[in-house]
Amino acid sequence: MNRLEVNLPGLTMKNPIMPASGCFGFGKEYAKVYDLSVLGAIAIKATTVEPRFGNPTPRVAETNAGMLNAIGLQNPGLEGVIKNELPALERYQIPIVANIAGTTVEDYVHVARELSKHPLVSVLELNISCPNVKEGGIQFGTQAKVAHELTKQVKEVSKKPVYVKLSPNVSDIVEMAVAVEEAGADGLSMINTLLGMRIDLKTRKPILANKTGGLSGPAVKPVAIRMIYEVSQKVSIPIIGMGGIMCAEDVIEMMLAGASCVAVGTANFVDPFVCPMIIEQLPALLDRMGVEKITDIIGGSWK
Amino acid sequence: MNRLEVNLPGLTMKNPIMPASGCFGFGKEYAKVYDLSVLGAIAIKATTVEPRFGNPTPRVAETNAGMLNAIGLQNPGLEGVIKNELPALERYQIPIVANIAGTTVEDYVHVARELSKHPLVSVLELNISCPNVKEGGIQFGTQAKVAHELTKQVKEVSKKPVYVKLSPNVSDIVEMAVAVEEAGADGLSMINTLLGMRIDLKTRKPILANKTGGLSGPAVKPVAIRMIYEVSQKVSIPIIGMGGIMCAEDVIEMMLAGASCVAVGTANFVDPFVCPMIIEQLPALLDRMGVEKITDIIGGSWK
Amino acid sequence: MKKELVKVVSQKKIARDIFQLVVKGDVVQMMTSPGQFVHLKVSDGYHPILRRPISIGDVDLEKNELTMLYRKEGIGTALLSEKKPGDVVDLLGPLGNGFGVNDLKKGQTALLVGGGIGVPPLYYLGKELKKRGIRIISVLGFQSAADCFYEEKFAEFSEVYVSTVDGSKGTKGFVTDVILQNSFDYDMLYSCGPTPMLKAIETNIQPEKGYFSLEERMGCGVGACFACVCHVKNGEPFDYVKICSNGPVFPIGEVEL
Amino acid sequence: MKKELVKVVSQKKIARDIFQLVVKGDVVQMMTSPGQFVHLKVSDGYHPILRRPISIGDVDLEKNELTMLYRKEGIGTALLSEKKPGDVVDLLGPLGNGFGVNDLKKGQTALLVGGGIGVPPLYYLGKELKKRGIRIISVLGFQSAADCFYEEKFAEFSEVYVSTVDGSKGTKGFVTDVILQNSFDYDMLYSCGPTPMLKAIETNIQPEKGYFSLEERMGCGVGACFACVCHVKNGEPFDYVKICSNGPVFPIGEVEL
Ligand SMILES: Cc1cc2nc3c(=O)[nH]c(=O)nc-3n(C[C@H](O)[C@H](O)[C@H](O)COP(=O)(O)OP(=O)(O)OC[C@H]3O[C@@H](n4cnc5c(N)ncnc54)[C@H](O)[C@@H]3O)c2cc1C
Ligand SMILES: Cc1cc2nc3c(=O)[nH]c(=O)nc-3n(C[C@H](O)[C@H](O)[C@H](O)COP(=O)(O)OP(=O)(O)OC[C@H]3O[C@@H](n4cnc5c(N)ncnc54)[C@H](O)[C@@H]3O)c2cc1C
Ligand SMILES: Cc1cc2nc3c(=O)[nH]c(=O)nc-3n(C[C@H](O)[C@H](O)[C@H](O)COP(=O)(O)O)c2cc1C
Ligand SMILES: Cc1cc2nc3c(=O)[nH]c(=O)nc-3n(C[C@H](O)[C@H](O)[C@H](O)COP(=O)(O)O)c2cc1C
Ligand code: FES
Ligand code: FES
Repeated sequence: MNRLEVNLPGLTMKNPIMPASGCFGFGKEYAKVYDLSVLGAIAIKATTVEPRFGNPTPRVAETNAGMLNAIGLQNPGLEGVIKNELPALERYQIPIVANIAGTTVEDYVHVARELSKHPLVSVLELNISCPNVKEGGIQFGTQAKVAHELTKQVKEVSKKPVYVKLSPNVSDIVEMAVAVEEAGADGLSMINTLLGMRIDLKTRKPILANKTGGLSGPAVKPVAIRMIYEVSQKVSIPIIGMGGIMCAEDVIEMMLAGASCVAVGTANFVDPFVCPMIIEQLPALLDRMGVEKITDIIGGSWK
Repeated sequence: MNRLEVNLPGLTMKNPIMPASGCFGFGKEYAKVYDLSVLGAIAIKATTVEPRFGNPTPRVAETNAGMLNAIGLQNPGLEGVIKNELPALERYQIPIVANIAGTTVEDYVHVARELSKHPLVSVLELNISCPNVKEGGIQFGTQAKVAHELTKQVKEVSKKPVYVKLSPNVSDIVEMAVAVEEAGADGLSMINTLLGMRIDLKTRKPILANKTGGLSGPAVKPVAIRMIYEVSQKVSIPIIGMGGIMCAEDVIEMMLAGASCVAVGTANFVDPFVCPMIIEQLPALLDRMGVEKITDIIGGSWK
Repeated sequence: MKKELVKVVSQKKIARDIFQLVVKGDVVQMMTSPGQFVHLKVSDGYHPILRRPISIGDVDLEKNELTMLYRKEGIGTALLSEKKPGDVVDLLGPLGNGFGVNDLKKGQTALLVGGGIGVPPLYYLGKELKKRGIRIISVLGFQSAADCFYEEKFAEFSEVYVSTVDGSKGTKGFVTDVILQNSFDYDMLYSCGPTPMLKAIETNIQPEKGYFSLEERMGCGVGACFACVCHVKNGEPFDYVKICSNGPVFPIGEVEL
Repeated sequence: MKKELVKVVSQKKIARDIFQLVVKGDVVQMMTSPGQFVHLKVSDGYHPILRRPISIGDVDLEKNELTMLYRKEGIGTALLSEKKPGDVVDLLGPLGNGFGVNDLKKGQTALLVGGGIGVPPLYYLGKELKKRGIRIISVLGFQSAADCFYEEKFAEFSEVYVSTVDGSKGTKGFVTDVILQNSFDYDMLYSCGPTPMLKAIETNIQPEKGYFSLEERMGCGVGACFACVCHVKNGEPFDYVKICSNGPVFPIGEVEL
């Protein structure tokens, strides 16, 4: 028996650890650092229809126990991802979570249809924190109806299970989660980054060229835990938990809150070996807690 | 000329520093630590109609660069505050910000009417993060219409300027701010705490007896800065900024974002002398920045 | 109360996870009431962000030295245990109200009951009571022999009884077992330890007079944040005391455990 | 690339806010390409959370020692400046691609142009070029005399010219003034310094061949986060290079400054 194994729709993972989308590129950089086949899965950087350069630099800033980023979805576009990025991941024989983004429903549908056909893509992860240009810049991720509709349309074309990645910048996260579950989502990813800003005292201007950015890292973990705790009690689809995971203890805390597996983002920048390190440490931690299989603790804080 | 002086409706402050509501009791504890008359103002703990015990303990938990609290609005009630708490503050000759809370509109209106009559109360600060019992537990602070209506009714009875303290747990902070400005608010306080949770690995349960709590401290500062930056450009009433202020540099950053003065919360627990220390350090910092009057930097990041 | 950067004089492990830390500073002159505590900032940064309450274990007013005894529990006490002689620690204190040391007359008997890391404040208390000519019996409870500490120090001023849960030292069982078995004669009971122990004392021993010292997670430590309240016996539902500023020591029977 | 806890050998202030830090570790064996950098974790906790990119200033492969030169700028470098001999530093490296040291033939001339804290990587480069029999001219620009460092070290292998903005040492003005005034004869220009300086070189000096080393705020330092990109000259609008993994050194004319 593999006590770390977790099974989610479309994701058979030998352990509950995957790098988070946008924090691991398309894998090839970290592939030079360690053997990626130890990972439970990999979530690759958001893919859009066309190649994008993203925002001007500076694109990162630091905060207390966290960081802000405003990369702006830089990526080589659907074609580039399929041609140049995905093939290199085959050798690791682990599930691939393809994060997709867009500015119109049509964008999402197109990328979803194409990427979900790819044999190496295990599931789609819908990044709904992007502004919907057609609806006047409101975010797909902050209005339940809009998120519901988007999910439904993506589900209709996707050959693979669809996870919706929720934005924490909402008044009612449960409402959002229920709306996308009702639209047919197979799972949830939460949380994406919190909107934040830092101002430089010398220049007196925002540090990020984009002004605002997404806050990630340990600072946001309590918000992630709270949201996962609330949502996991109200939906019956599994949650990929993320937000500030730095060590094995954080993984357990998030799974106790209700996540079925986790994604590690910012921590990769602090320590490129963090994912294999956590995977290695988990069994001893389970022993100390007297837990046999890691799946036994999912939602343990409220079950 | 006093280069630290700031003037807001109802608040003539010799410097822009006040302790934040709930983090300074009714002043008497810190009065033993230093002379409160050095402060720009004091925001006292939320007052409700009746005395309240609040939530069961534990009521605080720690997070990376932050803390969670679930005090539950413990306070001696309107009568108790007027009789036993306010009189002791007279001797300091500084403005008093009376934070008020309730679970129905009637509660707020009653406390507002009575407290605003008190000669020592300079302004009211409406804490709208409490659940509205009548409307089924939704928060006054997460629905623009509800917040608008509450503000309007409080304004009708208040003899003093009314500041509305916004919750950051919303999809659209600008919408909330504009809604209360249109209802006649004289100013805004932002931000209240972010909803969060911590789970204890040993007990496998939430640390707080109340399960969720409000996140404060340096962890939330980037969220506060972002919201103040966005809101200050869209309203014409002043903002009392708060969220993670620990030092003089943080004060400047928040005022550059658009706050007209600031409140210091969690930092008091870390260092009871933090408010006088910041006040003392501000002039030298202004010198280094080549700023004459502190009011010159308000909104400097976007003006 | 004062805030001071006190200097570490010595740090010693004296039992399983139990450390004895001696610091030096002018603020020690104010620490004359056993049962009070200090609030320590153990890191330079904000992780952890809050101070840690630690009891005054012993005081040497001539040398300006404070002794603290603590258990390495979580991140805060782990960081504290890394402090070396010469390092400084940011100390706020003394805080709260201590035990009534003048309630007994010369020749009367005090029963000190300490559980685990509740033992420290009773040591300074015992020394002060001794000075006043009070006879002292000490009952110290631990998990097992490896966790025991300060037995010989308490022997300096009292008859000492030890209990361990696993029976590896002294009486097998709890402090209440020791007290019931020995049917001590005493005028006042002073106790500090985990709440279940205090509850057991209240229920099974029913002391007529005495003091309990309580613990709760704290924010400010000075009475301003309402983190550490507890209900008052026979009070209104909204009546309360703050453990940090009204306590941590309360007359037995005053607060709900 | 490797992650290693390297040991501080020495730390010395060598000019206003400029420190020279020598560390020792096996990873140094991998540092054979001047212009590469290392990524340092300067705190144990998460403030600051990100690593700090610092250039390889010099390498002693026999002693396994790496020399870094840095300016105390903000919180990260301030923490770094507190490290003492014997302390360890978490180092990730070497990262990125260095200068082409084999582009010149023996007897040809290299012009090294360094501005402020852009000087360090040129030192290791100069030493390596010297080994290959290249003639070297160095132009080092600083704010003022108090900020100058390593002039005498560069003199070990090159003709050195210094400029200061306030004229307190060497030529008054910028590195470009020195170059224009002296109309040096050189085959290759190697430069590292603030972007405005590189731009001025590109515009006013228009070197035919050479390398620029660029800086940008970084996240991962290994090419995974897309924090440090810049546009490519004459490329599509979405074409880019990453400064951390494709750079930090680029052939002049390849990227948009
Ligand atoms: C008045 C008073 C006196 C005390 N005296 C001593 C003493 O002399 N020796 C000693 O070893 N311990 C004492 N304690 C308990 C001590 O404060 C905690 O063990 C310590 O705070 C744990 O911190 P940590 O970071 O190691 O543990 P963590 O579990 O990481 O702490 C997390 C948070 O919980 C709080 N916390 C955890 N346990 C307790 C507790 N039992 N009581 C209050 N807060 C807690 C911490 O302060 C911190 O805010 C005392 C507590 C109080 C209230
Ligand atoms: C490839 C490369 C090599 C470098 N080599 C050196 C060197 O040898 N010596 C030296 O003194 N400095 C060097 N720098 C600049 C150095 O990284 C920054 O001065 C340092 O990160 C500032 O950190 P801080 O915490 O002191 O400043 P802060 O201003 O507090 O830093 C805040 C954030 O901004 C980033 N940052 C600030 N300035 C820069 C900058 N100029 N370039 C990139 N990121 C920055 C920091 O890494 C951090 O994430 C190099 C930068 C790069 C990209
Ligand atoms: C630099 C950076 C880039 C990111 N890019 C993406 C992205 O392309 N798509 C996405 O859904 N999330 C993206 N995220 C969000 C992360 O996947 C993750 O949800 C978030 O960072 C919280 O996890 P963490 O605290 O472990 O970093 C990005 C985060 C960072 C820091
Ligand atoms: C222990 C505690 C109690 C609080 N009580 C109140 C309150 O009664 N009313 C209120 O409006 N805000 C209350 N707050 C919120 C603070 O006033 C402030 O908005 C928030 O803590 C952010 O500032 P900080 O990061 O400086 O603490 C409380 C915060 C804390 C930490
Ligand atoms: S800890 Fe703040 S009131 Fe007791
Ligand atoms: S710093 Fe992450 S890609 Fe360059």
